[in-house]
Amino acid sequence: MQGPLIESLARQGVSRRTFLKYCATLASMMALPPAAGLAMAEAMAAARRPSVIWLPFQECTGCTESITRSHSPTLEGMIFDMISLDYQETLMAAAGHQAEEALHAAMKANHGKYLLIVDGSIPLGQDGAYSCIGGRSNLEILKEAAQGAAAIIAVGTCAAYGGIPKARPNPTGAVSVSDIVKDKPIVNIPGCPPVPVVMTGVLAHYLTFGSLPDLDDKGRPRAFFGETIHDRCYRRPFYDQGKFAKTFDDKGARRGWCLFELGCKGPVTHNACATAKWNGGTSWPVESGHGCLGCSEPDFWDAGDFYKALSVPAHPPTSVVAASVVGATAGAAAGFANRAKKNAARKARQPITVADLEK
Amino acid sequence: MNELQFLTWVRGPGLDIAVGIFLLGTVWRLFEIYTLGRRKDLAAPRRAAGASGLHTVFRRSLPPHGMLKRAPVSYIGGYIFHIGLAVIVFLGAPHIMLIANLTGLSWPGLPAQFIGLATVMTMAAMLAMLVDRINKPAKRFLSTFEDWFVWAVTFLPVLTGWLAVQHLLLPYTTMLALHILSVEILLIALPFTKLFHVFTLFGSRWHNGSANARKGVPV
Amino acid sequence: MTLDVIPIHVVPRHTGAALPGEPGLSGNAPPLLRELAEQVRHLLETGEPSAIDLSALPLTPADLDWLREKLGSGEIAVTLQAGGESTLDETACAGVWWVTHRNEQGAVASQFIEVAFVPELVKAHPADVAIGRERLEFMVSDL
Amino acid sequence: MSASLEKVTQTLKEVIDAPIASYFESCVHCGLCAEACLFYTETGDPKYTPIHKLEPLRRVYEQEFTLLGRLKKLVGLSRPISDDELDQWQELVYDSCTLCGRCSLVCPVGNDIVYMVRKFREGMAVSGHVPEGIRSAAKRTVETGGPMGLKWPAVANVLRKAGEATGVTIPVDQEGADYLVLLSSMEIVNYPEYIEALAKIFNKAKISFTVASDAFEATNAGIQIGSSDLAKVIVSRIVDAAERLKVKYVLSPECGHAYMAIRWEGPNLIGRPFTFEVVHVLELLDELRQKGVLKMKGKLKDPLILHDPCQIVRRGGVLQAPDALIRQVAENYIPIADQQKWNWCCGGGGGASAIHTEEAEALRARVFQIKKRQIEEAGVGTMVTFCANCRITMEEGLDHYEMNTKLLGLTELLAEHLED
Repeated sequence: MQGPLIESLARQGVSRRTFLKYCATLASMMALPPAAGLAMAEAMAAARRPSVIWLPFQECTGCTESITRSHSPTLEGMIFDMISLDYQETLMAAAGHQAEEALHAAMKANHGKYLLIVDGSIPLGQDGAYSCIGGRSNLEILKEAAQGAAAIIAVGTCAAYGGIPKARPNPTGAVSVSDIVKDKPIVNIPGCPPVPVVMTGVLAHYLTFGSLPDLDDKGRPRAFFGETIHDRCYRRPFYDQGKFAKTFDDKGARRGWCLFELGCKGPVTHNACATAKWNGGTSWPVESGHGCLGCSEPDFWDAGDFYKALSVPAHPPTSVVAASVVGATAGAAAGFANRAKKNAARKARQPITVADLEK
Repeated sequence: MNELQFLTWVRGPGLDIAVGIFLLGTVWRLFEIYTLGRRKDLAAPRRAAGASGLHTVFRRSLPPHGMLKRAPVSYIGGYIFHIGLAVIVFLGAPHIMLIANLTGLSWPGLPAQFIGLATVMTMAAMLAMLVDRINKPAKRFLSTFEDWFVWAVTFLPVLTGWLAVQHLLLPYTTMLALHILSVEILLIALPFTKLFHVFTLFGSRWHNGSANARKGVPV
Repeated sequence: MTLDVIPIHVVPRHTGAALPGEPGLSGNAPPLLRELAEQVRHLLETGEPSAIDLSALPLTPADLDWLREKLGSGEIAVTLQAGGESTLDETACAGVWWVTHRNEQGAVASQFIEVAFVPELVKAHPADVAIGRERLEFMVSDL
Repeated sequence: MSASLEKVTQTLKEVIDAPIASYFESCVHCGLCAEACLFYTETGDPKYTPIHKLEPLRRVYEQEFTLLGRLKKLVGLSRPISDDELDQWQELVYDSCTLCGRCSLVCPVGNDIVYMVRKFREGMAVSGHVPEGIRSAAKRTVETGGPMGLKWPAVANVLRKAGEATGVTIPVDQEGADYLVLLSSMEIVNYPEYIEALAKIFNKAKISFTVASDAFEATNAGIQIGSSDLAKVIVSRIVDAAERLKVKYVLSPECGHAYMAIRWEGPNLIGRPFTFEVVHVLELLDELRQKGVLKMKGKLKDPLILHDPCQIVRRGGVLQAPDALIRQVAENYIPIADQQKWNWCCGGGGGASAIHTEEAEALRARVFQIKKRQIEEAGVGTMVTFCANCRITMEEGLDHYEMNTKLLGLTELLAEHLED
């Protein structure tokens, strides 16, 4: 499957116009100027496929599912044709020693040029024994693979920020890719799972412009993570009007009012769900009536109850009774001491006479 | 610590600490103040004090005779910022949620735009009060570090809340966390600064009102 | 089991009355007409096409309806079947095209106003034309 | 700590109570009390802000009764009070505070500031941080019976003359009389007309009254100086006389602080309720007016305004009587804007008029401007009042500004127009 992308797409029955249209939409989603769609299409159509190595660590394969197994064949899946996916455990036919050989061959052949995609966190506990492939720890594999990579794409919240494995009490000592690799450009595409179009957007950008897209302070492409779910939410007008669903089956819920009070984490979650949507544009969590869980943010699992509004305490204040009792006791003690002091002053006092008026 | 962890901390342990200190301090100080007691007035009253203490509690909320003209900034600014704070705290949807969560009591709120307007007016009034404190000789003369500190501690929750909602200066998550943190600082400072007048003003007005009512003077 | 078995009651979004509180005009649409006028002038002077990405702008559905109505409809309406339906409609202002891309599920994927003599997507690419020629020559040689 | 400071702290510890604690905790430093104080409004000097006059008291409260204050004192954030400081505060607590109580009326958090000044003076008095003028007045009152050193033979002489002038004999030490009449030295010396007026009115109303030879003096310099112990000595004379003579009422003269001392402080000073009632002369007159006993003839034509003495009206609660009475005898009575409980002090109350230092007198003249403005704004040539101390202070003020405004006492004015 060598040769320009457009040819392989054509073989699969994808016309040039379909591709152009897709690129226009992709450019729009990445907040690139409309003309970039055409440029992107031309660049990608003619691009040579870069070698890509995909390493799965402590993960659930949900990210792979999200990106490769949409319910009907889509361009997200097909775009993988523009890369040479040399190692992907879930997808590759090879197994065992064969697979390991393929990995090493690809790393050697494309040293310094391949893209490394990682999903899953890396456990550090017990010398990394919690997750090993072919007898080698994830940490060891990552370090080796990272050395020859041109850039690393951390797909999913686990790879980007540690994700669910890192949730308290973090039994495996899970960390993110960026906790380990410090000397390579890393793009984080968080989400549990991440929005597929973000992945293709980043690849398209890399192929078109030869560089990684603009990233925010958490290593996420600004084009997709620049705004919060709340900012782009179609239910936002209800928030502004103060109309909230109070339960999942009340009048407000049926009318599609804001889910803030039901614990929606949209206001603090940066992701593209509200615009890119899921399942080929069918819907997304808030549209289907459930608040955002905030899955694309670091440590979202430990950020308080999923069903508690952001403005309420993460848990009921535990100090109320104790503080009141201690306060009352301390206050009463101070009160007694003060009364005693006043009484002592009264007893000790000598009535004053005119003579006392002199200094 | 990233901003979501920061937010989680201020919503959890931070709030616990602040509410704890606030309650402890408030209960303790109320005891400390009101257990000092007072001597019974033995003079025959002109008329029974009755509910005069309560009358004074309400009457003192209005500018006394001729005073509005003498200190317009203090009164108008004071009204706007006290009422503004009450509107924001008790009628802003996220705040009602908080109260409902803590007490189980809930009521309808006002639209976000209205709360936004109230916030801007409150901040303007507070700035005017600050300028007045700097300009007016008596006020400036009385001012100590505590006065400037308390002004800032009161202003910051309003400012950070507004910045968070308007998405200004810092990302929403950070601003929201700062907003909650600033409220926690306010809670901690309240029992130990002049902010404690939110409680003692009732006692003070009551004492003044009932003592003078015995003489027959409505104050 | 097919989807029909599941008792889902689908309420089309735009047939009923507008949802209470649905945002009306935001005031962001009128400036776009000015921008379009500038782009059309540029097209006439240099021949370079340009476009406005409607999904990237803070426009409410009411804004889009207003724009659409203002621009009116022209003589050409192109329908493209490529990975879902796309429509490229000329507006009453020649050279201004209203372009809507839908995906396979029929949802709007992106929406543009293009300023061009002919939208890029409508033109056949030389490489595709070359393939067409090959096919034709093959047909001719077969005659 | 010096012995005198020890005494100050001791005394203040005793007087600080829950209201004072609540007041200090409530203060938000808004400065509005300054706007109600004539010493601030007329001088613009912020040191005269009422709450500032209590700063040493506040620190004693904070350092003695709050945990935080004790901590602050320990680490040096809150200075202990010093003799120098009290010296400095003497001017603020005596010269520039007349205990008029206007500040207590405007404080938005409801602080009764004048209540605190009165308590603070207790501490100032025990350590001798008091102005010479008030000190000697207090001494004379305790030692000789009155602030001016007046003795009974002289008083008896004045009473006899008044009796001759009116044809009404003034009973002395008569047991079983309804009213025990108190006088102030100032009235005896400067305004004997008051005594004549009173005799005429009692006679007309057919009310029995008496004067006590050992308790004729109503004024109480112990209250002004701020010493409850001395004030108790002085007030006890009246209580003893009233109980010995078995009177139903004790009649306080016009004098403001005398009324305050006997009516409101008296029972608290001796530690038990009185067995008699204390009545201010205007209350009695208004009651007689309402009963129809007090009939007037002819009215004064001159346009005039009323000066409401602080201790009788705002601090004493005699709110309605003065207005009703003045309307009986004045045709052109002009109510002023700041009247009744909102009146402005003459500038000499609370003992201030007894301080005769150059600075104190200059200050009194300065703050008299507020009365001057009131007179000028009303455009009148006559002002009526019902407190001998206000009258003397204002006469000094009028002299200072060379105004020819006439000052009249309300009771005398009424007596002049009494129907025979």
